[in-house]
Amino acid sequence: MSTPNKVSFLTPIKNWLLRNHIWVFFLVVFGAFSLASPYFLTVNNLSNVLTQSAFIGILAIGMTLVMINGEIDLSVGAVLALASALAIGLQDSIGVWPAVFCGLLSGVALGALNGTIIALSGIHSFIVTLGALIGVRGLVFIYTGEDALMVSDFSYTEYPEIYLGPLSITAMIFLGLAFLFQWILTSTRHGREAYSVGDNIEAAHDAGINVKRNKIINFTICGGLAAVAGILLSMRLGTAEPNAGKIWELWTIIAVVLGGVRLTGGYGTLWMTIGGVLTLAVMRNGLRLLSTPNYVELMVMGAVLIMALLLDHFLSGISRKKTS
Amino acid sequence: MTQNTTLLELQGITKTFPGVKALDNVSLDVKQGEVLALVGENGAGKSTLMKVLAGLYTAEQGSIKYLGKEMQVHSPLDARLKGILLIHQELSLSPELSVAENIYLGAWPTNRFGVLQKRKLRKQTQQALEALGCDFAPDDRVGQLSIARQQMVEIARAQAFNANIVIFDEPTASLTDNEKAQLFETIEDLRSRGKGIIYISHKMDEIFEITDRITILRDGQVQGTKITADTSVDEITRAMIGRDLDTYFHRAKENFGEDVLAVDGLSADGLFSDVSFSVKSGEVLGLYGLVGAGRSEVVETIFGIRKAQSGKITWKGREISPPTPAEAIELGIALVPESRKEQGLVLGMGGRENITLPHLHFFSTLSVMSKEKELETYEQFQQALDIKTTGPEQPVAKLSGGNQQKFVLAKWLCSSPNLIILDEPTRGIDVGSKSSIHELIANLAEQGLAVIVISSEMPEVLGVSHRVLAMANGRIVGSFSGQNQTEENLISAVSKT
Amino acid sequence: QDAPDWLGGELKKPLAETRIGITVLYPGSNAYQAKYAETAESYTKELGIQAIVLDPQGDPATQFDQIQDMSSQPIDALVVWPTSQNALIPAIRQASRNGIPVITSNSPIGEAGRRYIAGHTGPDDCAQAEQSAEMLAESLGGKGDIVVVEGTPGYTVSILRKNCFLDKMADSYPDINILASQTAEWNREKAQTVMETFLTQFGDEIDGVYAFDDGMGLGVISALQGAGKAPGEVKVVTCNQFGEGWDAMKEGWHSGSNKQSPVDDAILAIQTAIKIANGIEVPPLQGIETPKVTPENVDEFERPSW
Amino acid sequence: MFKQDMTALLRRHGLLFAFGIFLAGVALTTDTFLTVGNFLDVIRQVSITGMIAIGVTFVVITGRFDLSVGSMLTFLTVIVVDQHNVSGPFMAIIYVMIGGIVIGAINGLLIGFIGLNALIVTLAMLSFLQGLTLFYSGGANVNVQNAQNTWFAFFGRADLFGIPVPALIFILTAIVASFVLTRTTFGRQIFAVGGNETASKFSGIDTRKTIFFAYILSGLTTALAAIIMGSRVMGAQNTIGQGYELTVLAGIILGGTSLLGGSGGIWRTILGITMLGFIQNGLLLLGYPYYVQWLVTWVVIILAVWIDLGAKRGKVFA
Ligand SMILES: Nc1ncnc2c1ncn2[C@@H]1O[C@H](COP(=O)(O)OP(=O)(O)OP(=O)(O)O)[C@@H](O)[C@H]1O
Ligand SMILES: Nc1ncnc2c1ncn2[C@@H]1O[C@H](COP(=O)(O)OP(=O)(O)OP(=O)(O)O)[C@@H](O)[C@H]1O
Ligand SMILES: O[C@@H]1[C@@H](O)[C@@H](O)OC[C@@H]1O
Ligand SMILES: [Mg+2]
Ligand SMILES: [Mg+2]
Repeated sequence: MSTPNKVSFLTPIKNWLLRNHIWVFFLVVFGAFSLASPYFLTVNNLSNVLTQSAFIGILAIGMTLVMINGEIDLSVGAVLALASALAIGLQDSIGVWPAVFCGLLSGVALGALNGTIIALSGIHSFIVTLGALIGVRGLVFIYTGEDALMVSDFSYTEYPEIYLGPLSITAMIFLGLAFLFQWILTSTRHGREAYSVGDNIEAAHDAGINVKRNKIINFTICGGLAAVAGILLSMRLGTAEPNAGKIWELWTIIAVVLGGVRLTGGYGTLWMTIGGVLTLAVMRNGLRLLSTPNYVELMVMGAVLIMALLLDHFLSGISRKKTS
Repeated sequence: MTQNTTLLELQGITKTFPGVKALDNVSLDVKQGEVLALVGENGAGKSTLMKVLAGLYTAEQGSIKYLGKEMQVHSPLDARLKGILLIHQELSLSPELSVAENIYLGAWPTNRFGVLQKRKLRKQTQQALEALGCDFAPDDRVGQLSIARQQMVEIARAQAFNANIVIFDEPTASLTDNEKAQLFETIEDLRSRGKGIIYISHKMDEIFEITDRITILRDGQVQGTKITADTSVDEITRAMIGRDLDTYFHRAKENFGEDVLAVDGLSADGLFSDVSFSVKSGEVLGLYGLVGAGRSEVVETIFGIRKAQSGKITWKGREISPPTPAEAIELGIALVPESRKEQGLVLGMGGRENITLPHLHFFSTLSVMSKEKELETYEQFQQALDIKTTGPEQPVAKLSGGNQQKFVLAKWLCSSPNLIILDEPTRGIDVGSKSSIHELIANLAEQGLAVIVISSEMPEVLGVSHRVLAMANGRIVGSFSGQNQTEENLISAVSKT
Repeated sequence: QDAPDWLGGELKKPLAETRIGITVLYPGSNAYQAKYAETAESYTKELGIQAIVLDPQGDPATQFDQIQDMSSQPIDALVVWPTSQNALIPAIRQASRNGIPVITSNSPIGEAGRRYIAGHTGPDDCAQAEQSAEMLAESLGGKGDIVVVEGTPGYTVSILRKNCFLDKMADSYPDINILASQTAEWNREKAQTVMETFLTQFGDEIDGVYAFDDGMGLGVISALQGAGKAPGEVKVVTCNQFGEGWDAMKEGWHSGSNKQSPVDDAILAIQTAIKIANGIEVPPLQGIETPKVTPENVDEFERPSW
Repeated sequence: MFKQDMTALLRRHGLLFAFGIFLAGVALTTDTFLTVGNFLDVIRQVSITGMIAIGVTFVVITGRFDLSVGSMLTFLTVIVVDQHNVSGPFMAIIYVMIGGIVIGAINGLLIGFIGLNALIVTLAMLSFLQGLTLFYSGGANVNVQNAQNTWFAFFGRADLFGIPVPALIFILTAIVASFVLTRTTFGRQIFAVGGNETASKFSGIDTRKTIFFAYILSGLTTALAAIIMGSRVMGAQNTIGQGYELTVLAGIILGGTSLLGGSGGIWRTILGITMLGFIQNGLLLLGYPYYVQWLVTWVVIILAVWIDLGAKRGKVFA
């Protein structure tokens, strides 16, 4: 056997940094805003940030699963809008919880549809879900007739105002789902299959793993989670906007990639994703507290994204070749 | 152990791909405790046959009998669970998963709810690794292991699944001699425990070293099965290619000119250091070493793919700064890289476009391409190298490995270079094509080119070169020519360090 | 510090210590909104109050976050130009429960939220739409076929400018026939595309156009010019005149609009917020003037700077 | 025998057939659809998306994305319109061309030379340019002040030989681009890089430079599109190009250019973009609200790509 791999005492630190650089980034951003704004480091504000991050956060959980598979889902924003429209629009005819259930079902069904088309046709998920991003938005507009739908009973909007200390129910659902799916990823057959499919799809197939089923399940979960986010949003706003969640898929992808999950598949954890989601949420909140004009916010977001990529690039020292 | 019980019997297997009858009524059998060699030219159908056996393909006709009973193989996992394990030509692992997860890929121990039993998985893996004497742990990430260790992970699957039939498809292509020896020990061990082994290789020395019988395939048909001890390399080769091979190696007539290339003290961090040598026109310089010795890196540096930290490169007496590939090509350097699929060809393009890729300016005026000129060159090389293809536009992805390799050669020959570097030019190539490549090397040198040949096959590098450099651990550890150019000297040189 | 004249009461604390949060619709989307945001910035600076001016980029969920973030700081009043009729009600409810007075500006929020706000300021969009109906009908002589270019659907201003226009037409001008109605989302380029399609579809049948604002009206005029129409051949009437619309009216392309000043709109909102911050009573609804502008009286108005 | 030929033909050109059926269907139900006027209208309307798509096709063939073109279109249109008033039409056009090239170069630098992920870099650029536009305009709309008498109107509003100038520019650009892509060494390099980047490097192609120039082309055609847009509208909002990146991609995909790189072509892109244009136009003429076209686009894209893939694999449904 050839010589064992060289190990220096720096290696574990470097490895940890490689996998968790987002948390270093998070701490820097967090520290900077704590110094810059007197209102940032307050329980009230941090509690708000966590709640605000939950929507992109829940979308990001599903996106992470799909990306570990080596795929992408661009339709999450539109699916969120449809679920939110159904959850509100159906309340008058079938009641609150059945309506919520229908909203959830719509996400699950669209996710399953995406996954099935991708698995059966072999068309790249970027294309299939780009189509869905456009088409599902069309469905939303047809269903809502272009208008925002409003709950008739505003007590619906009181649900998300349940708090456990500083934690809102929305934030708890986000964190709970993140822990649940992290456990599924590391400790169940489905989770390990997901990595193996994204990592080396031929090997997975040859090992008898049902690659198609694994992808369909992950897309279904992703759609379902998008619906969960949509329902929570409908409770928050009491209204379903036909344009809700527009370009949120981009924010979601940004958060996930910021966390270090690879678009090429096989690599990433929800721990990284949470890091990305929170960093993004803290940045947006902090910039608002500082009353930054929106153009600065947009420019800073762009710059930070590039910086995160550069950091990842130079830390790992390998040039990521093409993806997608 | 009884040597005579038939373990596996394939009968009348037929498999067609669109336009190709890959397997035509193939029958063979494997006995307990024997190693059966499967040989044949590139594209003869060896891999296809094994994929049928391993459940990756379904045959249109034929049957598989296992210990006398008819058996259906539904899927790769099904095959694995039934005790048939295929170790692929290209490794089939997930680099991000652990050793344990890879060995049991898709068959992890779980409870009723699909939750992994991690402790059980680790323990089972530990046992399998110990039985094979592996020096890595169940939790190591596979991507961090060397190629040879990764192959051991695949072999450990045989142990873990208690496979009765283990198929090796060209397993030694990227192994060092030491690793190869270890692999042979493992095979010996499997044999002594009554397993049946099918061994596919293009390397005759290996086949005669470890196999008991040899089944020969040609154009999807069985040409016969021979007892290894009763046959000869010549007989097998004849059966494989349907004619006699005249001489196995051609060495160019010695007619050296000036130094074409000289490198002096070339070093690159962690890859190689202080490499110095020179090559004359008309000379074939061999570069021998074990995998990982750094030979590819050295020639890639000369070609401008990598950057050296220090050292000097002299081209026809003039010192040049480490060039880019484009400049190297401009000077007249050609590099036939070691991996034709990754480095050599754009698989989606046809032969015409692949051949002209490095010299687009030859085939264009004011940047506008001339398809006529391209076709002319294509025709010329397609005929000269006897490349089997349906036309200039057929994507090279659809060709057999040997024909692909010929396109890579054509691509570099068409610009008439002064120096051609061939990195493992015959890897995965059948003996027939091999000898024509050897002949080509000799011809090139006789036409006055300087040639550098990298090969991990000792007979090849000794047979075609005028002079052989031995490399180990990134350094040149010996230079041999004439009387000294022997196997013993090369081995002792590379194993000293 | 002396209280400004318009305050109509005592300052409880100096203006420099007064903090007001403002979240506007989307300065990126049209001239009116941009001028409003600009005025909000400059006027608060002029007054010397501490102001946070935020842009939700048209997304109610983002505006929700903004209201939440501002309510978690010590703040004296919030001005909200709602991006959606109802989606901000829970956020405003939360703010008002935290004891922060909220006023809505330009565009009212839905019924269910009215009890959480301290007041509303802005134009009367219904009256504008009725004015437009009158101007269009008059310019057509009470008879003809028209097409309608709508604002962003679901948005209060769009709803009012649609329904009140349609009601007025149905009640008073039965001989005017509406051929088609499409949205262009307050967007000039989209309006041009919509109008081009209308022209292909109905050709010379179209006698008049109603666009919900002047930005879209200008897109319509571009399309008419592109189709080789002469000025006034097709009557164009809009709500809320912009600077270029004023020019177009003088050139004869434009038959009616109304003056609605984003400067007045923003200043009224900010003054009202400061009044409330100082505990001064304000009426629940305060309007800004929106007189008709027609080719006859256009010279009486200054060219809008937005 | 005949049946076999037909199915083979259908497979290969299934998309065109389906499109033909759609056109015929609309033509039968409305009488305005099949008129020269409407046809020219559609070509004019797609000329902006089409111009951008031409540049982006180069990028896509190298196996990469450009999602920044929508924001870039907004930014450059705002610049061209505003600078028209400040520096005159000629300089405005020069500035915008330089702008497009510089933005393309930054994308190309980060993606080609440093090797960062194209999806994310161009997303970041999308966000950055949105900010830059708002910064430049202060959120306000910009308008050409003397819209009625500037030669700048030529690009978006004029007709030449009875054909709208934007359509002419579009077709001309397509011809040049197609020539560059299929007949020149640069075009060959683009295909090689998308087909196999490593092998291209080993063939002496400067892959980084090739990618870099592909992004510059994408910036350049977007700049041309911005000139047409500015001239057509004679004004610009800060949202004017929103969503164009997706329409452009949808058109490219519909045309059958693979997102994996290494294959595709300009005429395919034009076909895809024009189809989208006719679908939109046809549905509007049939009186459907604009968003129904989104639903149709979804179905059409999936079916088109599915049939196309099936045809390549020799069967329609996998
Ligand atoms: N998936 C496939 N689709 C179409 N043709 C195939 C496929 N796989 C193999 N073939 C064809 O079948 C024939 C047998 O190929 P196979 O890979 O079995 O050869 P081999 O004997 O293993 O060759 P080598 O020594 O080069 O590995 C070849 O002509 C090959 O082109
Ligand atoms: N023991 C090893 N551990 C890790 N990586 C290895 C090892 N051996 C080889 N490799 C990898 O395989 C590649 C091939 O090795 P290299 O090119 O240096 O060897 P070489 O002398 O050219 O041998 P050959 O070309 O015959 O494989 C190296 O770049 C290295 O990344
Ligand atoms: O006229 C409208 C204005 O009042 C505001 O609501 O924004 C959109 C329109 O420009
Ligand atoms: Mg093989
Ligand atoms: Mg090598």
